[in-house]
Amino acid sequence: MEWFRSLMLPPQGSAFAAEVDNLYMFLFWLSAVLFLGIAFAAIYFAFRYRYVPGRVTPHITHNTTLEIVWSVLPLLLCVVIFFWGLGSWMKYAVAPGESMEIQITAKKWLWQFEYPDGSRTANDIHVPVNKPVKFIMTSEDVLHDFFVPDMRVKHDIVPGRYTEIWFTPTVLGAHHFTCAEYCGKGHSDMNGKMTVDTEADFKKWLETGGDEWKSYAPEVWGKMQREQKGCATCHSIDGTRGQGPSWKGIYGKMEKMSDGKSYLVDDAYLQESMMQPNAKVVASFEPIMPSFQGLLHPQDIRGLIAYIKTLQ
Amino acid sequence: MSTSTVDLQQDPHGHGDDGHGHDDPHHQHHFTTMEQQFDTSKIGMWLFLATEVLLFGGLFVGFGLMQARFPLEFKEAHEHLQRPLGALNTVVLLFSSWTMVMGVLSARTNQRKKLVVFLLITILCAFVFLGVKYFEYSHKFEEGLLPGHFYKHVGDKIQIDGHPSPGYATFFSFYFMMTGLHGIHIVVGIALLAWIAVRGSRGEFNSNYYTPVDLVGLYWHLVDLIWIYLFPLYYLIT
Amino acid sequence: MSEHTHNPKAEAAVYAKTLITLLILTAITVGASYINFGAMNVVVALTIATIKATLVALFFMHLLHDKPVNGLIAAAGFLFLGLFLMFTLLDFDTRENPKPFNLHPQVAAPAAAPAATAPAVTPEHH
Amino acid sequence: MAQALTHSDPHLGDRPRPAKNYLNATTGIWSWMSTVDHKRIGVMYLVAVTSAFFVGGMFALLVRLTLLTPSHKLFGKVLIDADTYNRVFTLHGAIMVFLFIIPSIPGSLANFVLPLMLGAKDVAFPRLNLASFYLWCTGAVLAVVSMIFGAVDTGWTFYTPYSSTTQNSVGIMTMAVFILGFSSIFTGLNFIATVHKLRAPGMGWFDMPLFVWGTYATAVIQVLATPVLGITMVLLALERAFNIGIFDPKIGGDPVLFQHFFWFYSHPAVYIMILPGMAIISEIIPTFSRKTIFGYKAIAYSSVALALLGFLVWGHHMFVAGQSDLATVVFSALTFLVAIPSGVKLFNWLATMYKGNISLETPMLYAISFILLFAIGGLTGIFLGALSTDVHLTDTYFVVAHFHYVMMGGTVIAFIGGVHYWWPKMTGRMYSEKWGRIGCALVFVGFNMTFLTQFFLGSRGMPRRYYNYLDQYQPLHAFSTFGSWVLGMGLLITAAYLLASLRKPMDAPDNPWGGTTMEWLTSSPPIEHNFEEQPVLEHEPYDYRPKVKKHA
Repeated sequence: MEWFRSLMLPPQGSAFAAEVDNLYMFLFWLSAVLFLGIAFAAIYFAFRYRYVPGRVTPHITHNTTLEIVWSVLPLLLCVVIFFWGLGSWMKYAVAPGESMEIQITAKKWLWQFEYPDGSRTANDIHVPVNKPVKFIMTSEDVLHDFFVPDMRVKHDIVPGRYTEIWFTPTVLGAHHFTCAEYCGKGHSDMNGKMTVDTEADFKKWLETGGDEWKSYAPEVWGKMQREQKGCATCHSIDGTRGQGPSWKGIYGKMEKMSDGKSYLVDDAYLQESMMQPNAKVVASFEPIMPSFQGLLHPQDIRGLIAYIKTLQ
Repeated sequence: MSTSTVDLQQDPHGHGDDGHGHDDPHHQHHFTTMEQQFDTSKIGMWLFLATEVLLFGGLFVGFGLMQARFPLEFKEAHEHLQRPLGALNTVVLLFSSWTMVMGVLSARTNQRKKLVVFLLITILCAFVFLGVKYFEYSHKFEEGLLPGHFYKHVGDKIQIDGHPSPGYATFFSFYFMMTGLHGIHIVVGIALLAWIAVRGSRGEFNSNYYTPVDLVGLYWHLVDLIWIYLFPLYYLIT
Repeated sequence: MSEHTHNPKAEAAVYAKTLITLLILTAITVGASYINFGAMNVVVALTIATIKATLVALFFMHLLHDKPVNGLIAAAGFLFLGLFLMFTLLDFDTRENPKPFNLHPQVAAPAAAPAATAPAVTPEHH
Repeated sequence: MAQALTHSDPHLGDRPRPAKNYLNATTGIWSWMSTVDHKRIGVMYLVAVTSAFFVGGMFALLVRLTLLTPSHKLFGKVLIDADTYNRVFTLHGAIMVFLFIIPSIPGSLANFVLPLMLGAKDVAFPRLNLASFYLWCTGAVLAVVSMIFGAVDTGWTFYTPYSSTTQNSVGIMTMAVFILGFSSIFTGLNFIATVHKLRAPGMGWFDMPLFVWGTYATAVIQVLATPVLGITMVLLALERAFNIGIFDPKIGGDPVLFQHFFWFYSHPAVYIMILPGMAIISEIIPTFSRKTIFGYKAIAYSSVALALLGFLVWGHHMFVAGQSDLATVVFSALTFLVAIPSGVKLFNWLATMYKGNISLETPMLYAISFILLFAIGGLTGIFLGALSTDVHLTDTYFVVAHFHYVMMGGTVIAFIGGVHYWWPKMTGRMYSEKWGRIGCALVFVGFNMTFLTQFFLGSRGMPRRYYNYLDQYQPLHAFSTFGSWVLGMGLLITAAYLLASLRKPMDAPDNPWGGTTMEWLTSSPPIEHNFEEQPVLEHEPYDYRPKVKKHA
């Protein structure tokens, strides 16, 4: 029946996923049987007792036994389903003490992750396989919701407080995660990739940011970083004014800043703008860009600068 | 189908023809008797009062939860309200409730003059209440104890980064919303009382027809009843 | 119009007694507010308020002798308000507030320690 | 003086059609605008809510068309951008919920039929009835004004802090919803007073038609829940205007508290939507089965039980929203209780059909469609009530599909069925039975094409309110969009033949279906004051036994 389950449900990426799927499939078959029974009765009665002029129908007002049976049986069934749902949900609600903790800060429309060692990523997480991982989440603006379909978990992210979610990934490779609480224009673009690594790969990735970048030209890698790290949300590449200045033609230009002076946009300026974005803000823009310190590894900064150079 | 019909030509008011109210100009065509019409109006009014309870209730629930969120701020903010003024307004409203119910009694016992006098005293009480409220409000305005982002008061104990905790502004948001909504009800009440006072002085009400007096009375008592809860919640619990 | 059967004088006397009782209760509740019962302050004040409200409903609003349906409607209003409060409190009183390892000061959870860690106020607020 | 009726001849009770009926007793636009006749107000509501349904439906078709391809392109041009899309689905939801479904059956059909069923001349407060119609109109106008001022992009749920900080006409829309709420309150208040005090002589509570029971239960919710919606909208508007600090955490508020406020109304509100639908089905099934209803009391009590239980389960919208774990568990347990009365109704309807004498005219086809679609809607509700499956399914298309099965497959199907059932009474005309069946078939097929697919989209992880989606979902989205065209076609055909029937001369008999409730006693269309003679009820409703004449 695996193929049948996969028609309806995404691949299973965690132990919890199997729990959810078992209940889901039970409810599916139960519903199928009940629905077919109801549909059969309705259609069969409509056909079997179809209209004959003058026929007198029996005067059946009620049947207490039958009515008790069809009230109590569903109730018992509901009790079973409730406890089944509760039992598996407890495993979602209570995180084990030894979980690795990752902090999520969600904002329109970007996911920021912070690891215990202080490294940060955006829209891209790596987690070790078969280790419970717990996310402590908060939002900087409106409600968001961290939803990982393969793990069968989601939870709202509420500004002003922290909420928690956890799972144990069991399947290596890429899993999709996405925002499930409506948060405005970029809601449906607020998604990213979760990579489940072996323990060793994960450690290495944490230290170096991985070595995927080596197989790309710097400007291509920079282009990818623009998408992944959320630069694209505010900085256009075609000259359109966004939340921040467009990157088109910005490299090598003298820009007037909000402090009234003009500065040359060169490698040093760009690097400073990523690490301390509000030190020099281009005039007429708001100082709202978050720092990408820890979020960008050296290869990412090099790549982004190389990419911006190409946008003339 | 087992339904029979009554010939209306012979029995123009159907069942329950107990003989009163048929010639009353206030009798509406879809009611059989004046009594049925009166009972129906009362059910309608009580349903409306239940919606009022839930409308105000939402604010009470919000106030309670915010109090639990900012207990210290709320405790401190309570001190800005003057207990004697709250107590005075409570007495005024309770007294007006009594004059109201005496007004209803007068209408029901065909005492036209007493009805008008009691209604006028009730209206007077309402104005006294509003006068006291005006005094209280202007005091709050002077001190900057205002709702939401209008809050300008200085010298609050709990400060965060040099600004007063948002709990203070929230307290006064609720204070102004709840007493304000209550005040709006008082103003509407004054209009209704004036309306039935005018009709009463024209002699429109008698023991057979005094529904508007009774319904406005119920409304007025509800306004009083809500104040009975607002008073301790804002002025006494500190 | 069940009130027809009452004697108007007796009825007026009942209203007068009700008013006096309400005024006495007001005096009691104001007096009690100067005594500190600690956590019971709220209970005392709201109990007296409820007694007063009941008196108003029963006598001034005639519920005592009125058709039962009107009392039922009034009770339903308060009952459903009670349900609203009860379930909302159920949530608020049993919430857990997890904290991250690297607490960012600007988003401290306010419910845990309301005074000290209330969320920061935005600059435009002032 | 009394005359007994039997059901054996459905046309019995026909008399020469009175020259004057409620439609032509007075003429001119003003005579309609100032009417206090519940029948005319019902007709005006019918026109108004179906117009709202049309507008909301257009937005729905636009949503589906946008999602046809992941690129949202039609003939090489991007149809609408993400911002517009958000406004369109918000308007679809807000219009359908507040302007259409909530007032639909109570405002139009119940307004028309309820006093007739009770043998009354009008509702208890006719002027209030007209006032609540004008409140609806005011709300509708404000909703249109909000569209002119940039429309709302918050979703119909107005979740804070998005709704308290977003830059557009949320203020006007909350005012519209506030006013529409009071329109709904006054309708409910009117019905409760009518049911209590204006029943025909001899009609006890358990002699009332089940439609009246359902409408009564609905009215209780309208009166007790809607005020909280009103105050929620006021608080939201004040939060936006003055930062009062209740819902926005930046100024000390709690966004989850908003959800409590909102769902305390909006969950009972789904029973405001579905109970009248169930009530219509409880009328249609015995009439077309020509058999007494099975379990009258069980159906009546289950309506009331649903109305009351509906108040205890709102937290099941918030299982992953950040409410406490204990609240989540309690709300889940209570949610399962709702399944019982819903199931009881379904089984009672089937038992009524058993050994009936069933003819499949259009209203009955809609009733059977209702049973099938509501069964799916109800059963998928169990997936969402169970805690662990809900974690995966909530906020996905599974929820979208579930509530469309209940709200559209349930309420709207019942509403259309009810319009057909009472069309002869309201207009005095019979519609084309052939086109009626074609329309019903298209609606049924189109509906299932549109929404059955969405269960699969949702369980496979497609979140709701998404403009962009992964390519893997495209086939299902496309199929759903094709379904929406079939559905739209079915609804258009239905509107067309119903309107076409108005051009015919009045040909409807007083009791075309052989119904046993009092509205069939009067002429079609009824006279201005409903009955020439005050009807008196002597036996329980839905009695299809051959009659022994009791009165000489």
